[in-house]
Amino acid sequence: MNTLVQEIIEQTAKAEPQKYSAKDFQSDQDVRWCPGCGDYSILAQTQRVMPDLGIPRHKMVFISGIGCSSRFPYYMNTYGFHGIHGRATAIASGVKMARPDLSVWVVTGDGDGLSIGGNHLIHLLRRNLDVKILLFNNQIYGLTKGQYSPTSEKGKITKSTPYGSLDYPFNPAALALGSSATFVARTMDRDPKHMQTILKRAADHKGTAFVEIYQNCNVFNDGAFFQFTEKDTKDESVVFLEHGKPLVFGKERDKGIRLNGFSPEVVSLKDGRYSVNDLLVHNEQDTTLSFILADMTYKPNLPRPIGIFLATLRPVYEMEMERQIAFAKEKRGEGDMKKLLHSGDTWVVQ
Amino acid sequence: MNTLVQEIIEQTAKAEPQKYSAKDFQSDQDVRWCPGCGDYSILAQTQRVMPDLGIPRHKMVFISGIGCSSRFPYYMNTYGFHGIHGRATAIASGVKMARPDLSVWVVTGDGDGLSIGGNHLIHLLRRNLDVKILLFNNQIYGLTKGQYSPTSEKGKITKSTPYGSLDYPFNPAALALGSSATFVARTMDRDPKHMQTILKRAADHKGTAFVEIYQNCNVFNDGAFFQFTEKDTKDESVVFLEHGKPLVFGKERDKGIRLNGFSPEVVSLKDGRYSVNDLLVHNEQDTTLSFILADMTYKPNLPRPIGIFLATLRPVYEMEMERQIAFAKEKRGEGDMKKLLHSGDTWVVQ
Amino acid sequence: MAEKTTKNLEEVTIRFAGDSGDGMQLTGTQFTNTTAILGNDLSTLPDYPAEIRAPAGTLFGVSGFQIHFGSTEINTPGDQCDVLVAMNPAALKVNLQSLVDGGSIIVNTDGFSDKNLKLAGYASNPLKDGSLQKYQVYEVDITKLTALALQDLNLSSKHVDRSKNFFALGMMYWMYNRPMEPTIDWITKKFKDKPEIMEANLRVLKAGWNYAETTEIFSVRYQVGPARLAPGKYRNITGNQATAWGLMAAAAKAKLDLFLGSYPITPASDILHELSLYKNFGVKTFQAEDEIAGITSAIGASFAGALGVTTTSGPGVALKTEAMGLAVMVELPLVICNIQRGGPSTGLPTKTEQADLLQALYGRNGEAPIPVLAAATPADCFETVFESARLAIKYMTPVMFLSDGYLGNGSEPWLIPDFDKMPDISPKFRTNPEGFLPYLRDEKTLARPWAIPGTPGLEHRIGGLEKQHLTGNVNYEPANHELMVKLRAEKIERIANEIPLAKVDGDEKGDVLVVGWGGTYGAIRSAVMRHRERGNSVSQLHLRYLNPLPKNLGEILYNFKHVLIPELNLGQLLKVLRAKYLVPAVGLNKVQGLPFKAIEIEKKIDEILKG
Amino acid sequence: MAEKTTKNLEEVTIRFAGDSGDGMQLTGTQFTNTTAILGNDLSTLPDYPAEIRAPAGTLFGVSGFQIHFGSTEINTPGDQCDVLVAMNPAALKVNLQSLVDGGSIIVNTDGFSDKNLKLAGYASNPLKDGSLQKYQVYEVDITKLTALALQDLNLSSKHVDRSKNFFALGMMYWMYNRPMEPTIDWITKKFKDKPEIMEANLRVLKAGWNYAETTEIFSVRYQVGPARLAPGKYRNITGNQATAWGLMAAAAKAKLDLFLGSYPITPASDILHELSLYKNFGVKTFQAEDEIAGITSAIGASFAGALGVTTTSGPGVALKTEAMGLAVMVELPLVICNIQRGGPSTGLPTKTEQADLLQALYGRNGEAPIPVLAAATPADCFETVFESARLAIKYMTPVMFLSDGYLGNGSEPWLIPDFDKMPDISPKFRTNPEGFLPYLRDEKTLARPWAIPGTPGLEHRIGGLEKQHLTGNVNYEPANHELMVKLRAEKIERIANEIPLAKVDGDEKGDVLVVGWGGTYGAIRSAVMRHRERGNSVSQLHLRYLNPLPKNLGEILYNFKHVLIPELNLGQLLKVLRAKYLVPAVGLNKVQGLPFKAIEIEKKIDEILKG
Ligand SMILES: Cc1ncc(C[n+]2csc(CCOP(=O)(O)OP(=O)(O)O)c2C)c(N)n1
Ligand SMILES: Cc1ncc(C[n+]2csc(CCOP(=O)(O)OP(=O)(O)O)c2C)c(N)n1
Ligand code: SF4
Ligand code: SF4
Ligand SMILES: [Mg+2]
Ligand SMILES: [Mg+2]
Repeated sequence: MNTLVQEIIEQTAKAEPQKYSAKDFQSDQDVRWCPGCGDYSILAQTQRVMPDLGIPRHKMVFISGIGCSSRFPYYMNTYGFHGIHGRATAIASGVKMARPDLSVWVVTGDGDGLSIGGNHLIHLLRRNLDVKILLFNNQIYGLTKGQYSPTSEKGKITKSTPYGSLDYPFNPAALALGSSATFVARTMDRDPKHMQTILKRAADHKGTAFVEIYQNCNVFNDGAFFQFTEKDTKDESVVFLEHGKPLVFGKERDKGIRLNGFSPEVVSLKDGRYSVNDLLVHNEQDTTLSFILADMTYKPNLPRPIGIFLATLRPVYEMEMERQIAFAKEKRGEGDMKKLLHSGDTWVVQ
Repeated sequence: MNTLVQEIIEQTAKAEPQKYSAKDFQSDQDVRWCPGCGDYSILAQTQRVMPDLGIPRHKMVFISGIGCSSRFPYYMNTYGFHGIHGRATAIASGVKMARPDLSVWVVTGDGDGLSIGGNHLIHLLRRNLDVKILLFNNQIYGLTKGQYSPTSEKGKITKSTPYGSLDYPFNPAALALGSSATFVARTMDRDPKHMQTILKRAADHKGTAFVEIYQNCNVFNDGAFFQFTEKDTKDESVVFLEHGKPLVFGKERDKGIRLNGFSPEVVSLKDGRYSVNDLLVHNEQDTTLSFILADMTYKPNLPRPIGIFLATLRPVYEMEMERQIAFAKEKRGEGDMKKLLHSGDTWVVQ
Repeated sequence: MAEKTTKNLEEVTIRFAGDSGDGMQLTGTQFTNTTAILGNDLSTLPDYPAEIRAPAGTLFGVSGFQIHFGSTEINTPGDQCDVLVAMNPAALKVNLQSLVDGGSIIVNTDGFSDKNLKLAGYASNPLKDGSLQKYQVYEVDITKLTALALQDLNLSSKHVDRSKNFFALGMMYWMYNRPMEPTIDWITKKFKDKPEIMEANLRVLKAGWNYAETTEIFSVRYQVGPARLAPGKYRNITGNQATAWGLMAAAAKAKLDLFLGSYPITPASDILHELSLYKNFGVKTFQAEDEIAGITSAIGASFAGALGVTTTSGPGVALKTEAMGLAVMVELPLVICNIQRGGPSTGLPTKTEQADLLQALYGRNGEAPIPVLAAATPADCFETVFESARLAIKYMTPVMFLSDGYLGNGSEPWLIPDFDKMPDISPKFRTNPEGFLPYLRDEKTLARPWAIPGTPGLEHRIGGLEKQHLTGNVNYEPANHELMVKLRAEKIERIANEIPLAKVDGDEKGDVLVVGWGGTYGAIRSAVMRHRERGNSVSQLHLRYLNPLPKNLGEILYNFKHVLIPELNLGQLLKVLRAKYLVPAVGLNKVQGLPFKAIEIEKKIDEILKG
Repeated sequence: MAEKTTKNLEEVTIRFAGDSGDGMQLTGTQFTNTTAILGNDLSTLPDYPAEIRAPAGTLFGVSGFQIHFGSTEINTPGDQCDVLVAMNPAALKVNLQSLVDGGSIIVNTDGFSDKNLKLAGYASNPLKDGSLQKYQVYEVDITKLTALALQDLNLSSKHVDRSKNFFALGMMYWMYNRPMEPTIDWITKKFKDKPEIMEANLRVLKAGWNYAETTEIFSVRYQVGPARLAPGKYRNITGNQATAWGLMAAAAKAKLDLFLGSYPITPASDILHELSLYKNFGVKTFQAEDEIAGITSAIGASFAGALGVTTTSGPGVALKTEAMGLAVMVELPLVICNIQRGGPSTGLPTKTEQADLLQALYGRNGEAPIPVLAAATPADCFETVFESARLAIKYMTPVMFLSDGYLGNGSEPWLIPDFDKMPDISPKFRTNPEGFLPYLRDEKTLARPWAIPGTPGLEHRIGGLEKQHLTGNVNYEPANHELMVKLRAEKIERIANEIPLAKVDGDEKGDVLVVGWGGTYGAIRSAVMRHRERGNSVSQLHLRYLNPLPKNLGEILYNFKHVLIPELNLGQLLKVLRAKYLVPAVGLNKVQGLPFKAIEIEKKIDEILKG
């Protein structure tokens, strides 16, 4: 039995592809973030990348929870769903299972995605539906006016922690890897080019893509990531992960990451003791390595890894679901409600 | 101001320590698990270990959610709280913050702790309250009569998945490590001695201890772990993690785990190519290593690691909370409600 | 072979009882299906413990299954049973009080070991101490006879023991003149991969029959003729199966894919189990990580153009209330099935209750009205859940469908509906961008358009913040908020314009009107019928629609001297009707985890009539 | 220096309005505190957007703060304002309709750039096109004057701009004869680490005052004498602060540690913020991962012997309903604070509403009754939440305390209570193992004993499954379940035996009784007073206890021809009272995210009187 949805899909399949510009992805709603908020850059990069994906705008759905970041869908001229706090990943799962033909994006925050929404997130990651997750990490609750979040550094003074927070922060990349994610990456609001490449890679990945985006909340947590994003400190504080390349960093590219046993350490490439050949070479497909790299995150005297930690393939949930349905139809024939009603033990009363 | 609770604590502090036997920890309730259920063994080992902890029975609290496993507290002659589904870890957090003097144990299942309760679990782990978590993993929903769980192998045929489950299972150890847990271990219902040592170690750990226990549900998932628990296959399928010792296994102890780059591989100790000195040596305190070992879990042709993956120290949440309170009292003096009411801008009407 | 006489019976109630491990549910189900096929009217009541397999012989481990069948109209599982099959002392102890005086007891004597007697708390053996005098006791060593029948098969004693319930079944088949074929077929199918088990069960079944046929103990045999049911093709069905099928029928008639987002919970899990069997119908079942993901994934599926459904029980509903509010705000179709159980909190998971009505009506933050419908009998779940889905689609709203453990697990014969005659309930997805506004409402229903992702030119955004009338944009203006709150309420109220008027069963005016909802239907009907037979002016009104209520309900209530509302709660519909119509209705309330007995309602009516 | 005349006023309402970035909330708060110190009675209404800092100049970015103060009794923030301070066109556009005809407008002319006019949707400049004729308009180039005052400080223009609100404040201080000292002190404390900011703000504040004093534009100056409040020591307090302090007072009087398990949510977050300041009181605040962890951790804390509290708003309550059921079952003290906001779903986070009453009463699965109390005014939150805690401890039950955004953020002068005279509400922890049974109830209150971990010999286990009477063991027996359901209900009902009887404000009999609950108190009081002044037979009855209801409520209702129930919802208390007392009460319902204006209620009463 052909459903109404299938009819729509088939009709619109005929419509020949459109060429889009970033502008085509801007909705008619005025953007309500604070002037200077890092969210603006993320919105801009996303709108810039979308046209390159070759996906019709009407096939795209942006789904979010609650938070400043979660206002994102209102500003995208695609289908959008501003859900309830923490549930974007669950709503998105339903959309994707019902409609594998759609390109489904989740926009969430460190509170929305990791605090109240942590459970749906880790389950989506292990299931590996083909959903793209953009987690705006500003290490604070913005919309509720500045309480600490699950990624805030320990000891953080906020409205709810005047004596400093006590919680050890999540390392989102490690949490995602621990949840058996197939694609895990990290980028920054203030590195547009890098963000664009990462967004493209996420879009191309077949499966759940988890992208943590360092985002500056200039009202309640200004400068949280300046060490990694600002020119004067960035080169020394960040190591970019590039597949097949050794982990080199520093203004003069004179430092590298070497594995001492299995613990990463910084070595100088100047003093002649070590050369590039001694350095750890990144391999996106190695889960073990991805754990080692993610584990560098909060380690003092190690640069912050930015880039793609892991990009592997595993069967995609909704595809397997479709396969089971196809298999069942083949094995038992297209379901027939009338037949079913009359199946099994029945009897007739005259 | 001295609270009523403090009074009770002080009074009972005087009571001199009692010598207990396992029997002292058996409650008057008849145990209602199915005959042959692995839960019986876990209950027995726990009751055996308790007397060695030197903690008065009345200072112990067992807290659970809902599930067969979660009936556990009823059978322990301590304080107990059979909570609601998935929330045991959150209830326990409240108990421990309110009463650091208590020994708090959580008993949960793979559904209770990893499905509906996943979020509270990962947050408890990162906060590192001094709570002991026993997760009975039978890779099934027992109490609701046999649906697959977040640890069930993919493709599992159950009441809710007649065509086989589609979800990739959680690796509880990896998830715990990804949540920045400080103590992560795995043991088995059918290895009483090992379980007892692990339970003791967990009890001694200062901070959250996460213990995954392989448990046989002989009614709905019989034999799920027999490969690791039964004599004929155990030696070849399991590698026991011992701090400071190389990873050797096999009936003749003739196999070992070696790091190839950073990927574990099985090597033979017989063919002369490798000796024990080439093997990976376990170090409980190394987080990076713990990830590598946990990641072995579902890898084919690698033995299943059993034992303590990680045992490190990080400040304990409720202790820090007490410290802040002590600090505040010292800095501002013991709070005085009357003073507070009259503080700040006030005026008098005649 | 012994002389046997045959007696005719109009109706009879049998209860099978034993350990949770004894397979009493299976025995009962088999007896039920066979009885249904014979054309009897019937009603069943499974009654099992919350524990999976509580230790053998204990009181809390007893599992029971009661079936009431006859050649007359059967509305309840029976207030008391005429025959009790007790596999051990605990089963006897627990169920004796539900046996009529002079009733028959068939006991498995082997089960009456000292150990079991002690576990059941018997000081002395009731089979010996004469405490069962007022009953007819048939002592059969079922265990030994089963073992004998299987002697040469050298099965493990565990397997031998497992098949003894078929011996009891065989005896009852003989006693009540039922054919063994249906069960024989079932066994053959079920165990086709386990030939020795199949063989064993078949043998034991027949052994039981032959034992009853040949031995002296059973001198009479009973004949229960077919019921005078409306002509047509019938099947036996449980409430949960009817619910699953009703949802599938709705999806088919709506030309939508059915998506179920659910988390297992007693007694609702069987709907998930049933639906997951029908992948070839395109049914998508998603066992979510929790109830919140269950409902929110279903909302997502509805947004994407599927018929989103979530199934659960009280504690699960509690967790879904925030998301229900979201569904109210985004105005998408959604069916929430609550198979009620004993509460509060975890309560009594395997027992039945009706205490979630007020939660269904009011259990959300803010003004968030939704339609609420309740099924009256197991088979009625099919039509009621279908109707729930129809309203959800037509009015773009979440709808709460209420069933309960008694309906969900209970069964009755069902006149199979003519699927072709069922209405087309397919929505019109919006496709024309011309003048499209996400919250431009249908003039008649006030429903907003359903515009699904994938439709060119209809890109739009919805969410849980208050929406601007017509555009659906975020809007905090005072007047707009009040307008939207009223529009959402009005939309639900307007459903009353199309649903059938309430119908009184009996006289339109009179002394007592008994108003009910949900699973109390059968018991109320029996009680009211008895009073009418006794010439009393008593009528019945059973509500399927609890929100909105039928337009004519008020007038009807005013036509009766007394309004009685029996509920398995402390008086929830009572509150609703008193508030709305200011009628001095009174309640009959039972909160024991058990359905009403007809006699309980009958007595209460007597009291009222006496005044 | 210009001639200035001074006029006396009984009361006046001022509204400060500008961009969310303009610091209007701060300006309003400063003016409020100073006014309080002067001994005026007052009531305030902050009104800000859901966005943190919506783009400058936009309509949705407007943030307002209204204060109504006087020498007479002040019950509401004022139906309309007499003076509007508008920092830009958007602020004018949004707030003009709340200004009385002939009222004064003080505008920052610099804000009226073409860009801003366009953003506000003004076709022409209202300052020029004569559309403001019916008002008194004072044009002041606040921005320029501020810049001038700071010239030599070479601050960033951002900082200069940030301090212009103090100029407006200075002017208003002069105009209404308020001392600058309190604000000067505040600035000095607040910015002690930022001397240049401190200096700037101080200068600008004084500049504003001097400007008003010296220039010609303001010819009159107003005098508002102190109010005739009951003698005693006063402070100004908001509802959320009063709630936090009330909980602390309760813990102190109960000799328990206060544990708050909470998750941030508007408008409840400030209670979490406030309580986290008092670590030296031993207060433990836990920002949980979600609302469920918030309440369950609080339940755990109560089990362990603390006073467990959780604070939230509607959507959070929805998530807590399952755990509330658990608290009902395990019978532990727990205070759930719901600071209501506009719903359903995420709704209108920063607006006020009363639509969670039915959720509070019925929003749980199964029969799970809990006491529900509601505060009437900001200061009343202190006493009401204290009482909630007292009942929770005495009756071993979760209690729902209802406040709302209007009460939580609003403020009023508060006669500081005599802490020593407040009752000792400390529980008696069970310590004697002799005859201890976890569910052996107190004969009078039916409360079970509170036996905390750490007490030798009282080891016991509780949980969410139905409990056996007395022992508290898991029990599924029908009779026991019904008994426990009734005992739990009876326990809550018995609270009615000790709470004060309902008191009518006005005649005990008459034409109209206006019944209210929660934050509508002030508006109802004003409306009823006006009618009584007009000689009409109108009385007021305001309920703090919504469950159980005061015992005498029924009789009182029957003594009036008409019962009117104004609510900021679609009629929730209305349902409850109609159902319980079968009185034909009618509702006045407003759902706009705003509090009632007295005039709205006054008019409705007129209608009723006219009949
Ligand atoms: C159920 C529920 N709980 C709490 C809230 C209040 N709330 C809204 S957003 C938010 C946190 C936002 O933090 P984050 O996800 O980091 O987003 P950001 O504003 O920082 O971008 C909270 C607690 C809510 N809206 N709903
Ligand atoms: C809120 C809620 N949802 C669902 C259930 C039903 N339920 C009870 S236990 C359980 C799963 C138990 O699985 P697990 O935690 O693995 O425990 P096990 O029985 O296997 O030991 C479920 C789904 C419930 N009691 N409460
Ligand atoms: S509060 Fe922070 S995160 Fe939110 S919009 Fe403003 S700057 Fe951005
Ligand atoms: S169902 Fe499985 S887990 Fe539960 S008690 Fe029985 S054997 Fe144990
Ligand atoms: Mg954030
Ligand atoms: Mg399990």
